[in-house]
Amino acid sequence: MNIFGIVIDPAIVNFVILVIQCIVWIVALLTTFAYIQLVERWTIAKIQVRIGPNRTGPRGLLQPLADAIKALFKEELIPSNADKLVFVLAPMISVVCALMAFAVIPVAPPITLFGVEIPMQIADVNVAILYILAIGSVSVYGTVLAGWSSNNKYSLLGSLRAAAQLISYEVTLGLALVGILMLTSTLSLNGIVNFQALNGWLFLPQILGFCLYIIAAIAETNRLPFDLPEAETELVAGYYTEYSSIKFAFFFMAEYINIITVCALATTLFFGGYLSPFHGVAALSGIPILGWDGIWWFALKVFILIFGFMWIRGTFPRLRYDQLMNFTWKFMLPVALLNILITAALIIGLSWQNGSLALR
Amino acid sequence: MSQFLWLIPALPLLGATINLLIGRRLPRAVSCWLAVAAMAAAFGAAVGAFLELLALPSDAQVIHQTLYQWVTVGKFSVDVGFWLDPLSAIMILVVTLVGTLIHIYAVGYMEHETDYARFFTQMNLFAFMMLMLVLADNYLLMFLGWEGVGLCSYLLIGFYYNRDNTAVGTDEKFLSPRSSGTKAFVVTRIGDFGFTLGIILMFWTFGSLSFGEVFHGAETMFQIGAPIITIMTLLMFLGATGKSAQLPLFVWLPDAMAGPTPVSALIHAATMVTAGVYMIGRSHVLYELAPATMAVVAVVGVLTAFIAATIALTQRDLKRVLAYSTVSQLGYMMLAMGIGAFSAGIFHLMTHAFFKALLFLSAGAVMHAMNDMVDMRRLGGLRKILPITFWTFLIGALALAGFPLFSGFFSKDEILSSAFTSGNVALWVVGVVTALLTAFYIFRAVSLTFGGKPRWKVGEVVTVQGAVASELDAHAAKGLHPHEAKWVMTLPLILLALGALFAGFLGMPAVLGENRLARFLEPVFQHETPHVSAELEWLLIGISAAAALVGIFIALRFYRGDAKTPARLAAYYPSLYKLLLNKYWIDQIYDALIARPGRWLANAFWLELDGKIINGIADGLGNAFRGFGNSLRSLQTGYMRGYALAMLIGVVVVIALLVMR
Amino acid sequence: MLTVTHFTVLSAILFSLGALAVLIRRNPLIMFMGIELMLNAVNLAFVAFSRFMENMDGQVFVFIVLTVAAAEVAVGLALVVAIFRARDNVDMDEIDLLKG
Amino acid sequence: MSGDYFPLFVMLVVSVAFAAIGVGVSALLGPRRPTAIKGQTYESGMPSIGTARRRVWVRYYLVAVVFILFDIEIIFFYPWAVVFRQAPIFLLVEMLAFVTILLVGYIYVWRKGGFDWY
Amino acid sequence: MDFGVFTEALVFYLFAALAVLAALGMVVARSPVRGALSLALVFVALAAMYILLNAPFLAVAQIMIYAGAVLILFLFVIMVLNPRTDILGARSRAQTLTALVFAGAFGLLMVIVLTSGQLAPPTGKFPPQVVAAQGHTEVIGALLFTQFLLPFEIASMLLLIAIVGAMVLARREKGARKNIEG
Repeated sequence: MNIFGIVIDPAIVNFVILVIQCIVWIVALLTTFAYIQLVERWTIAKIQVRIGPNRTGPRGLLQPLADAIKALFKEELIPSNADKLVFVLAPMISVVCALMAFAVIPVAPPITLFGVEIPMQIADVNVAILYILAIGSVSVYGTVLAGWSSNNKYSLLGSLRAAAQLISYEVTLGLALVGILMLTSTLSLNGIVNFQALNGWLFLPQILGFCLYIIAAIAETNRLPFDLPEAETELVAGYYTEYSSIKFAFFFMAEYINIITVCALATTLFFGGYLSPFHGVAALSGIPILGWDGIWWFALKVFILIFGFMWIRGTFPRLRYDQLMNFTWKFMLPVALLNILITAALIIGLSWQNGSLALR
Repeated sequence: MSQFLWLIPALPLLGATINLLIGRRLPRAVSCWLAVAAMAAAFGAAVGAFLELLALPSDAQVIHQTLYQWVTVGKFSVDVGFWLDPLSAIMILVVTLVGTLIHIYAVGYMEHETDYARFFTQMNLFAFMMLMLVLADNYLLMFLGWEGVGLCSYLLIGFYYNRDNTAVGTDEKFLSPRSSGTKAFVVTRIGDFGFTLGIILMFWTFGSLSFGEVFHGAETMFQIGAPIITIMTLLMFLGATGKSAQLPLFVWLPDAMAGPTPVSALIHAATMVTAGVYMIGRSHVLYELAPATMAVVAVVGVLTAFIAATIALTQRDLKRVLAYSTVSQLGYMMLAMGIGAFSAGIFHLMTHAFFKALLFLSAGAVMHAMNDMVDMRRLGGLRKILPITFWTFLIGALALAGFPLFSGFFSKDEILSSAFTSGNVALWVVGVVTALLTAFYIFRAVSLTFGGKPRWKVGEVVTVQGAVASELDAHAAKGLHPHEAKWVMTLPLILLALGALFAGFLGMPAVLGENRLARFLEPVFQHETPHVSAELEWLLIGISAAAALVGIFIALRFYRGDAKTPARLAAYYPSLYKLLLNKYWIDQIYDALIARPGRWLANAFWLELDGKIINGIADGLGNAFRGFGNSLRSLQTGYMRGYALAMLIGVVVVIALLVMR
Repeated sequence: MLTVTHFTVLSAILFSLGALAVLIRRNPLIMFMGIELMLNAVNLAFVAFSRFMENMDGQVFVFIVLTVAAAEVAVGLALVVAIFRARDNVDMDEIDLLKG
Repeated sequence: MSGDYFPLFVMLVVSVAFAAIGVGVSALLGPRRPTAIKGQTYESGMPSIGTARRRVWVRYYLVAVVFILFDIEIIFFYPWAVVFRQAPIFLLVEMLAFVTILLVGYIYVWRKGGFDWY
Repeated sequence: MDFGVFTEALVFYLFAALAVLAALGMVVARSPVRGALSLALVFVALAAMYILLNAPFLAVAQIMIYAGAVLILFLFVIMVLNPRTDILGARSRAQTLTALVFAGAFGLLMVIVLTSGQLAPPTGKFPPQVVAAQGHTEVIGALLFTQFLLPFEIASMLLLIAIVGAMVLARREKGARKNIEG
């Protein structure tokens, strides 16, 4: 490439684009986090018939900015008998995991900018679903270490509860997605979206899997009605009782980015990802909105799902911890296996009908 | 289908596994019928395999399936493989069919038993082992099944391990189930020791244990009468005397009656005890090369038949009469093997499986009705109360007695006529006398059990000697209210009765029809039936029939009503009566001759030889080494790290040496 | 170009470090981690050989090792938990049950 | 092929940098006046007794064990699922055998009260 | 200079250094939690190695199982037990020294062996391009469920035994709860 007469190796250009892309992604996620969080406060306020943030900026629109500034400037408190290194590392692990998980989600088909084709996902890897699960399992560290390093009994219990809950629901989460893979035969998210482009959304054939996924996702993100680890009436504030300033903000950030990620993943897996709902309808195809209609459709679907999360938070009461654990181990797990069996039967039935049943 | 030969043993194994793992948690009905279903499925598979075998041309009637290589040590290699030829086909059909019926029966028989899962696990496991035994394509796998059935037999004889006595309402002393199981195990172990030696010798001689290679080697390498073959076959026959309860090792079988009756029927009458006969039939190539062994087999067989029959004359326990009759009939089969009439022996094995299982199960139905009472002196008059049981028992008895046209008649007659035509008139004479005795004792049992007037009262509480009434279970405490059993028990009886009635027509003598069974078995035994003139054949048939009829007649005369003849006879020949009643004192003789010296010897070894001499040497050596050991003790710290470090040092040294080289 | 030696040498180093952790640490949990490290080092060698031999057997083997490691950790740590609850002790140098 | 994963590496570096900068900036900007009281842990306003370095209920360990085993199951399920359409019946039977055996353990844990959180 | 080769080497050395340093950190960590954290870093670095070796499925499996499950179990055990003594080194100094010497010798020897050896020529059954085209997960799956079916089924047995063993070992008393609870 030739810029201002200097010849630059295209590999380096790609690298620079990549770095910029990563930064853009992080900034975008943070902004989304900030405003989703604001919208949630509004929504919950509406549900509970209160007003919600409305002072900072017009209608409270600058509230997130104020929160960010406050987080940066507050005094950090580290308990004197805490393991300081681990104490600082824990929120970093949480937030890095949250950011990393989103990296494989395709938010739109590749777009062309300044003559360079840019994929609208950081990495198109062919083990994407497993990758997200793996990152999810690593993010448990943030929780466990936060509670342990604080040297606070409430934190420890909160973190153990949270970790036990996370790993328990991770099993269901992992199993709930197997049905999708059986249908699409690929782990690549782009592959799954393309599959849906040809065969329609996977929401219908995988309705059971979707329900399991959403329940597990709510639990994985520690949202009501599964927010026991931070049940303030029982455990002060759970594993981040001792956290303050930016480190507290990191946990908060990680939580909301995780919500975005699980909703984005649900969109990709069950609702056709960035595809238009009218995909395949000739009359309606090709109505570009700013030429980037993929992003808008994606954002719309994700936001609808997130709004569902808020709604659930506003309406459901909290479970008891034993109910929570029983629910996943004794109910969700068998149902997830059942879902796999149903999907298998579906595939066998369909291929039998097509006469393409391969017997080995 | 031939690829699924393994299914035949695998199905009962599956049943056993399921019952073993979760049988206790399953409802009774599921657990029981699962076991039945496993057997029935095995029977179905066996029929399938049989039909496939039939479809093959008669000169190549062998299905051979190798599953995988089991053992490979140097030159020694053994496969897990199955071998289906007409002989094993007959065996699997008999085992699975009779086994299925007995399993069905057991569902009813064991319905008051809480430990049903253990029972059906062991029954299915037994069926698996038995099928391995008969389907094996080599001696080692056969030996696995052989030992496996022995184990199951031990377990099942001792099924009521917490009871001291199972013979209800009698004043006789019997071994407890525990001791009976141990006795069976130890006695058959003596035989198995011989069998093991035989197998080792076989491997040493032929370098292989698979049937094909051994038989081929025997046919090509040895002349008739080769001493090594004679020794080998004698050793293997020792195994057969243990498993098939022949002289001198038959003593365990009567005591094995301590197990539940379906076990007696399945293991100690129909299947396992015939393993020895099967083994000899399977090894007939070897046995035909050893005429001396054949003679031993024949003599042992006929003597066993005779002696067991005489003991059976005086026994009071219904199941023991049947047990001795089993020993006696096994003697007949051995006789057939010994005189080279292999297919006749297998024929008798098959008919015997039907009618003896039938007799045992009917006896079990009697016990079921009479709260486990088996002492015939206290039975009687059951004909009207248990009509189905009576008729089925009668059919079984007629078949056992050799009543013309019943199955036992044909098979026994074939053995006897073979004995006669093979030139051993002495064997034939003893055989005929035994046949008469057989007819007598079995009809004695029929009369005492079903005929006459009841020698018991309704509502009478019968107990094991010494037991207190409060120890009885609720059912037994209510006293005697005999009634016919449910259909699960009577249905197998009826089916087996049909078998006992008609199985004989498979092997009719030449003058009456055609011996289909012998022809079916011909590819295995290549046995030419000696041509006999029709007159002689008719004569022999007549003599057998007459022996049976005379025996039945005498028994019915003696025991009709409350005839005094038997008692008078017993009083007239007190010593003979005592001799028979006490089974020739064989148990006591064994105890005095073998068990007690053995114990003494063991004690001597333990206290004197081991305690003083060997320990003295060992202590001396030990003291010498202790000094040395003390110096090494610092290495043995007990800390894991030390050991791990030592390992690492060793690894480093070895790698270093390898790198230097 | 990366060659198989790059990876196997790394694997050897990690293996030695894992062995070292087993040998010099008294805390059984860290010793256990050392064992895990050794397993992982071997896995790395497996994958490296598999990749450069262009044969997948090694990778499937790693997969099985993964399972074995998980089972081993479950039972091994259960043992540690059981011992600790019985002895209230964390020092492997005081556990000499292997002593004859 | 490994090139596909390079962006993830870059993303990792960038997000770690972001987290580190966040912590660093906050540490620079925020005031820091530690006192003994501030250094205490917050336990609902009550003075803290002892440390949190105590043993906790072994049940947490059991949940983690069960989780490990099911995690392995998941990791076996994924390659299975992606090749499932190549030979559905064959693979279904294989997996049924696998899962059945695991379910025995699952039922064992259930029956032994491994999931009962009281 | 080929940028791809350069980045590969860069990533390799970066993660190799990370792995070795983290492993060292584990060996000398006083607190078991920090040890576990170091080990987690090693696992992540090894996952990167697997990606370099064209085995992405193994890489995520590595993170999921080792980092996400095995080490979490370690952390749970650390918290369940909360061991107090964080002593470094064996009780006997001589033993520690011997261990150091021989572990070093072992590493050195292995390096000598590995650098002097020659790898057999590739079989060519699964060259990287083929694996990439078919997808690593698919290749592993196809092999696992055909050629390696027996180990796969045995794995379930192993897991069953492990779960039963762990239950029996760890769960002795039912009622007694002298520890703090959650």
